Amino acid sequence: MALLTAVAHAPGSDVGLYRTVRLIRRFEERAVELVRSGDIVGGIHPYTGQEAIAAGVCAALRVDDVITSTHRGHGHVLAKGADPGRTLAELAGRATGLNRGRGGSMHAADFALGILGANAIVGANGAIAAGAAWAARQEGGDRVAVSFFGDGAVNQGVLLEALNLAALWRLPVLFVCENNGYATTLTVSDAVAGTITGRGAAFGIPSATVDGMDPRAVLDAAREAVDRARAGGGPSLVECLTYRFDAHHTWEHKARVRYRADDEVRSGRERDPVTIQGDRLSDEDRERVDAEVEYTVDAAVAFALGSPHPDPVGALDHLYATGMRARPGGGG
Amino acid sequence: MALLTAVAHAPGSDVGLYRTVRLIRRFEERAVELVRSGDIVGGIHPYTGQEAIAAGVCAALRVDDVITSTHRGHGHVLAKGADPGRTLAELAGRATGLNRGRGGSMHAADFALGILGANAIVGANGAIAAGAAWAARQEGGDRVAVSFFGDGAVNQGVLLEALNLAALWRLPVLFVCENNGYATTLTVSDAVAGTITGRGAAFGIPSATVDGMDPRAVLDAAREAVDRARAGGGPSLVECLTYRFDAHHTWEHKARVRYRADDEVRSGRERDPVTIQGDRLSDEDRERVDAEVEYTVDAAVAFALGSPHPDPVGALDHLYATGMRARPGGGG
Amino acid sequence: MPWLSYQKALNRALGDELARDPAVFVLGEDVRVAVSNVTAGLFKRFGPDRVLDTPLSEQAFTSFATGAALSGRRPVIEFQIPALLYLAFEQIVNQAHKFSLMTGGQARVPVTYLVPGSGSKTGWAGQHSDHPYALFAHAGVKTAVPATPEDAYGLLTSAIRDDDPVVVFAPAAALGKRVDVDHEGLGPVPLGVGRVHREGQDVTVVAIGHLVHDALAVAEELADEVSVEVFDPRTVYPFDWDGLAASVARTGRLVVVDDSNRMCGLAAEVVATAAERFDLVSPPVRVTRPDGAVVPFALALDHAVQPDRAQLAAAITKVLKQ
Amino acid sequence: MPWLSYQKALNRALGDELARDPAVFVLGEDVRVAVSNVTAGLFKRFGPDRVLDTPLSEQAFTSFATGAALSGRRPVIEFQIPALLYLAFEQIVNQAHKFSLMTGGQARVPVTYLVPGSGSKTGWAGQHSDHPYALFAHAGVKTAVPATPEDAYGLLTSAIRDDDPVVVFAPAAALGKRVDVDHEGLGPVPLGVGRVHREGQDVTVVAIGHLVHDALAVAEELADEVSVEVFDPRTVYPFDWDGLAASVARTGRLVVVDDSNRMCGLAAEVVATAAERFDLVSPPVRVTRPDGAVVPFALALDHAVQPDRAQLAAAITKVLKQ
Ligand SMILES: Cc1ncc(C[n+]2csc(CCOP(=O)(O)OP(=O)(O)O)c2C)c(N)n1
Ligand SMILES: Cc1ncc(C[n+]2csc(CCOP(=O)(O)OP(=O)(O)O)c2C)c(N)n1
Ligand SMILES: [Mg+2]
Ligand SMILES: [Mg+2]
Repeated sequence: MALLTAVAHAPGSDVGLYRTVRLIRRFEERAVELVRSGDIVGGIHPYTGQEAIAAGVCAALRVDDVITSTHRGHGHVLAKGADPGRTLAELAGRATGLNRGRGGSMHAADFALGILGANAIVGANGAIAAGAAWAARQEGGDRVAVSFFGDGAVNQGVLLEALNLAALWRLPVLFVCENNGYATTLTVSDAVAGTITGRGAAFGIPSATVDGMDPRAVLDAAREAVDRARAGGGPSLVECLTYRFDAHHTWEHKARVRYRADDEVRSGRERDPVTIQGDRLSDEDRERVDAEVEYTVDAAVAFALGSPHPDPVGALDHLYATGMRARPGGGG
Repeated sequence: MALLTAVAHAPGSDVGLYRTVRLIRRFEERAVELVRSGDIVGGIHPYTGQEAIAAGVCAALRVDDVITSTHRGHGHVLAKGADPGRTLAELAGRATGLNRGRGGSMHAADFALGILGANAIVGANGAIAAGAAWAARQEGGDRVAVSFFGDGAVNQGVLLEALNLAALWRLPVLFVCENNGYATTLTVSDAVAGTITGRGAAFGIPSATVDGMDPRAVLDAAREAVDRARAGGGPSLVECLTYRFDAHHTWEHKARVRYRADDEVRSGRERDPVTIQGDRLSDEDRERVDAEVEYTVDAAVAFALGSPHPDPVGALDHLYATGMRARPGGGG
Repeated sequence: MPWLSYQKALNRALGDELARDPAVFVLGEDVRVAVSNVTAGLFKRFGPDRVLDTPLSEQAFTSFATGAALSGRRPVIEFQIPALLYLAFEQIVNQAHKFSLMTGGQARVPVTYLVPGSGSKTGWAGQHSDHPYALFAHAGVKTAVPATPEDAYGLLTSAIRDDDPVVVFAPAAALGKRVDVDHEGLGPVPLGVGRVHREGQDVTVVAIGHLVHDALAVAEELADEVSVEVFDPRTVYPFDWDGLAASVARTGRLVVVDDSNRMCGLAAEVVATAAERFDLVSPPVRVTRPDGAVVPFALALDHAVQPDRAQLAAAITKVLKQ
Repeated sequence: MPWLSYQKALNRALGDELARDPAVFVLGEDVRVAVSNVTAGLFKRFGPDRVLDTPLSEQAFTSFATGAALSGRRPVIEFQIPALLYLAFEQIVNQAHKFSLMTGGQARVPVTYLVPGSGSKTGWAGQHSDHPYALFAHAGVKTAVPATPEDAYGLLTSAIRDDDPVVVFAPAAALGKRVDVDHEGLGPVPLGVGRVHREGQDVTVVAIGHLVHDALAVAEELADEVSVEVFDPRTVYPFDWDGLAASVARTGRLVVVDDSNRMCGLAAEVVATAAERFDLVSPPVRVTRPDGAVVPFALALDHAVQPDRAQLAAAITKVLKQ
């Protein structure tokens, strides 16, 4: 099997981009199965359909750059290089998970890879990324920070405040808006007055809209923004137009919520980032990557499900970074 | 003395505008004296220099329109028609004050006149005004709401969120930004990336900058915005360029904070709204208004200082609108 | 008689109040589609002027409600997650709560903040699993945590009719509870009046929200050994001190089970007031979340930081032994 | 020896830590001009990379600090008003506080939130006069309320060096306190270790922040009648339970004077823990702000909602009589 992983590809190459979108897709599909089987508790927000964005943006980053992610974060975490096995183990609440089972889907983090965490509060991560970007600049060097967020987040005050801070202080941040048309059930047109790029521009931030279904288009826009940030040119905003193929959250698979017409979903799924990028590969390359991804995801599932559950005795381990222990709540 | 007040002038007439700016100016000057004498405790944020804005905007309003004001709110409250005596009594913490002495300078309110209160939290009032505007529209009729705020407030997330809500729902709100160049000691250029009108425009809100030292210019802009709002055309933003003549807050009179060069203050005070508007009146009219204002302000001071202090027994009266009484804190 | 679920009771209370009073309106995220189910059918029935979908702007729409309330409306805001109240904390605690006093009684702010699915939702991890009712009680905002469908109906109704801001927490673990009740049997439940769910002589167990059901189960389990009275204050604030006093006067012993963090939580207040005012024959005991708890994701860990029946049973045994 | 004011002690702690550790930086509103005086001279001494004036964006700059802290910095944020913490409540309680556990120990967030001028500033009315330390203690955020200049220095120093978020409230009523102390005599004061300001045998008075001085004054006043021990926990959370236990073991009686609202406040926790764990010879008494207090503007009303010496003296008398 070593053969399958032996050939390294730059993440920004066509093969590399395909590998990433394909990995995320298959990871998410398997994760949804694990939700159905009860191995993942609490459900997930599937990233299916939006893979080009994580893949394109992260391909423009170095290992020492940092990202902050969202409730729909698996794609970002994987694209930034997290181990699929440990990521899946985290989703399944295992002791071997990225966060030792303490975070789950919405908090998956790998600080060693600059993944400062998914975040369950919409819009919360932009200011965190701004602070990380400032700290990076203080250290010297040219590291950048990326904040991923959805179209719903552009109505959060804290994110708008963060845009101002970033612009004012010319911070090396890339604000990536994944506009999938909906914040849960609310359409962008019912939620966003003006335009998303117009908001960036209002703070003097170079802001562009790109095809978020095309990994290459995203990569190009991200590279431009990252280069500018590294060169001291300050923040950028990239709005990526995309479509969420699956439910807002897996609870939708059971609930009877209807807010997207069947036609819309059908046509929304027509442009598929996996297909778009896959078509750029030879059949041979594509099959090889598919097999490799399948192997990786199989191994990830096996690793996750074979991993131990954390011991409840340590439920409050790490509550304080200093190791301070809290008073227990039981009658004792 | 009845003679002096007998002649009514439309608030939007030249005499009316002058009367308002002059009243605010003299009210503030006397209030500062009362801070110095200890009759007003806690100090005030003087509105001196910015009078044209309150006067111009409120002249465009009807009694049944509502305003929400700021920490620097006396001008708005007076211009919307509050009794100077009861306003000053509020500043002096007297039982006869607008708020029965419970609110003081930063919370002065007169609901009967549509004055929903000064507010001590910067940026807090925009969303409140939006809600009031929505409620007004629900009732039928064409009432509008005004939110006054400073240049510092445009960096508050809640205000930016409110701009979005107002634009999205086409609410009859007028957002009035009083750009006096500073948020306490921080300059606009050190605080605001992009422009203030650019922020309004980003939400699709018609946004204009006017000379905030000229009551007429402010009135014209406000009228246009109010007319649009009444006609169902949604919110507007008016940025009024102005200069604060006095301290950010009266504590500055004693403290040694330096952040505005003497030259700047001198030139900033050269264009004075009271002079600008006064020059539009005949000498006779001007003297008559001055005397009337002097009489009014004298009477206000006499009323305020002659009023009783509230009884501490009722310290928590009105804590709950339902009349519910809270448990006391004393050892009892 | 039809079985009424807790969730449906909330839905019915909203529908009834919307129908009864044209000043009432509902706003929040995804309330039209009714993602939480609590607003199911309301958009269809009452239309866009009474049921508003908001952008993800918790601060602005919370103060929007304040502004509407100051102008005579009675907004009910649905929050999808308890932590969203943190985003709007200034707007609730420092604005809505304070308007009445600060204006010398000119203003009233009849807003209801409804949180369907508070506490742990099982597997939603650190940022979605808090139960912050003590925070609002401390600030002085009226706070209800109904345990049963009929109380969910009754307390939400009273909250909407109340002239002050009221937070209503509907614990995730109680949303599925059902009761055999007629619509006619439903009515407002006053804020500040507790309910004795089970009478007993040996010990008073104070429980609120979903923990009432745990307390009743434990009381039943231990019925052969000890006679447990289960007192549900129903509102954290105002708290029914007289009701509790009467119960403790009968039993002389006190255990409080509470899903808030231990430090400065509801249980702390109950035990403190009891220590000051009541005659207890043995020291009271609290069963709570730990100090400063953050709910970890993995299921067993999530459960480990919540008060459970075994702890409650042990606490009851403890107060009886002393 | 020079007289050191509380305010100057905070200033000195900031200066010393900025000088000692290049990771430390200060941010907030008007900190360069040093409107609060607490940051006086720091901009000149340490320059724009270490002392940042922020726009009025409390939410963003609070999480900006979190992001910088996650990347190895040690931010100190100055908040001009206690209520500004409400604006950043989500960012402190739901983000900064939770990062360590949620990431399974990968993250630490060493941010200090400094509020110079907490509680009533006399005449600043409803929205500027809260003393919300119990809220942060409930949430589990470390919370210090120094009473004296040397503790202000020592606790702020420890807060900055601590690897967790810490809120430091510097009560307005304590800022002017002075003490005769050498710079050499200043040093870190550990979080979670109380201080007995005055020894006594009859009753333990727990007081924190500016109320320590009131407690000492009352103790002195009553010295002929009763021997009062004044225990200052110095940090609300973590609380020095062992220190309190030792004091109460000596005195057997407990009064708590606390500037937070009564309901679920610090005093509630102290009395509750005492009721559970300590042997008291008479019921404990709290002296606090009223439930849900909003500070009215007029001076006499402002004072009327704060705990005062007369109430404390009466409480002491009460616990002695019973
Ligand atoms: C501040 C906040 N409000 C509401 C929620 C509940 N919620 C979770 S995801 C979501 C929709 C987010 O929409 P968007 O930002 O477009 O991201 P998407 O889900 O489309 O990826 C909502 C309302 C939340 N987590 N945080
Ligand atoms: C949200 C908030 N942050 C900080 C403060 C403290 N503060 C009061 S006024 C002020 C400056 C406000 O500037 P601006 O909005 O320009 O109004 P101006 O004072 O110039 O009239 C500050 C920082 C506050 N009251 N509210
Ligand atoms: Mg979306
Ligand atoms: Mg200004």
